[in-house]
Amino acid sequence: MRRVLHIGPEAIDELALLSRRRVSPDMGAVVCFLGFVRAAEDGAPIDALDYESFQRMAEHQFHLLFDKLEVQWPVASVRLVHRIGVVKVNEPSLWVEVVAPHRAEAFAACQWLVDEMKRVVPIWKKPVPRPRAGTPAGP
Amino acid sequence: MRRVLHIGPEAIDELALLSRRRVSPDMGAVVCFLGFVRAAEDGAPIDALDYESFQRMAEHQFHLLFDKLEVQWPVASVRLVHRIGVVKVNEPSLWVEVVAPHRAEAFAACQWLVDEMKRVVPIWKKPVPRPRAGTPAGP
Amino acid sequence: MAVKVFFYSYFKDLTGCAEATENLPSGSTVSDLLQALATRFPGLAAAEKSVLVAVGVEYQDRSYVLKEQDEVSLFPPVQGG
Amino acid sequence: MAVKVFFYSYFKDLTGCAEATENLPSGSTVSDLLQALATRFPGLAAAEKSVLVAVGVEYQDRSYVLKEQDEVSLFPPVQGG
Repeated sequence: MRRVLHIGPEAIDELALLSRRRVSPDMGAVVCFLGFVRAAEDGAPIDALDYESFQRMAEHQFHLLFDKLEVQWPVASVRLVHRIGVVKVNEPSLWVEVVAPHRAEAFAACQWLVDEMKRVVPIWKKPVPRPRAGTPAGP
Repeated sequence: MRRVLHIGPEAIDELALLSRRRVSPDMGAVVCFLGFVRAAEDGAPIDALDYESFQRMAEHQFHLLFDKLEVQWPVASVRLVHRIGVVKVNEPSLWVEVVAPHRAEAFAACQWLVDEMKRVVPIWKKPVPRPRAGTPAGP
Repeated sequence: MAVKVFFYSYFKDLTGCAEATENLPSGSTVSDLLQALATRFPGLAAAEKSVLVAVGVEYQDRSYVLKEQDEVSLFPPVQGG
Repeated sequence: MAVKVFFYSYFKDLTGCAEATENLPSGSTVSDLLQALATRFPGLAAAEKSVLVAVGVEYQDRSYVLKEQDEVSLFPPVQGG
């Protein structure tokens, strides 16, 4: 299984990622997931999320997930990019692509990977609040 | 819900489709699916699949599915392109994109749409066999 | 009444044509139409169980009562994607 | 033995630092470490139930017996994506 993993502060360059996609002729399905920063976090408007990672462990935990994924589904390729640092509202923080022979396994593997990532990969986010208009800055 | 549907013979232009993606700031998840023509159909090597559609009914049935999708999940946008005519091995015949607030509904809606499409939308495929090397052409 | 019938996918090969017109007594159902077509196109009779039927752009079952001007489409299970 | 401890996410705010060293009797467990840290960093004590613990790059539970040179990381539930 091809594995591409990147955790870094650069904006996610979807076009560059697409240009490096490899689908062999026996593969029938590609599923991509993008996670975008939403305008509200826990009901409060935000400007951005500030992501922090424990980089070495995050990479290790991602590779453990890739190991498990490979055992469960006949996936030919998994590529995952997680942006860290400040990611503005309406920008993607996560991009995942799974290539498999059939759609059922591509969907299942991609969704499982995102679910598990949110359970075990040491990355955290901190809301960057949106200053309320007309509210003076605090003391 | 935004709906974009195209059933036609043109090659699927993924970059052009991406450039027209719209994700509002309250949307957190985008799921894309691509279906590729595989090198073998029912165990026999092929060069391509030749897709035929009953165009007017296919469009109507897709819109019925979009109606049902919209009732089941809070999806902001669904875009679907199905190529018809001859689609070579290793080229995509189907592209689907779903934009939703959260990933669970984006995955569920996208997978449901592809599953249902394969059940009700009048499109058919005919294998274009790969000539066996050294085998003379038939009478 | 005259009912127009369209064939798709390999049903065109089974019948040798893409469309046909069948004259039926008024009140005839899709089932009656299929019986009449089976006589005219024996190749179609073998596939009858898997035939999907649409009138206009909607699926209909075999008990649907046909009306003058109905456009009936017959096709095998769909295979998009 | 000296055990190095790293804090992530808001645990850095609770403790006021990104890392610390704790001296423990040999044979001490993660649980012993957490107790010692709770005394030193009262802010951390309140969060104790939700603390995730890694030694090196692997998750470990509270019964893990610490070794000299172990690098322990403490952090709240992860929130990637």
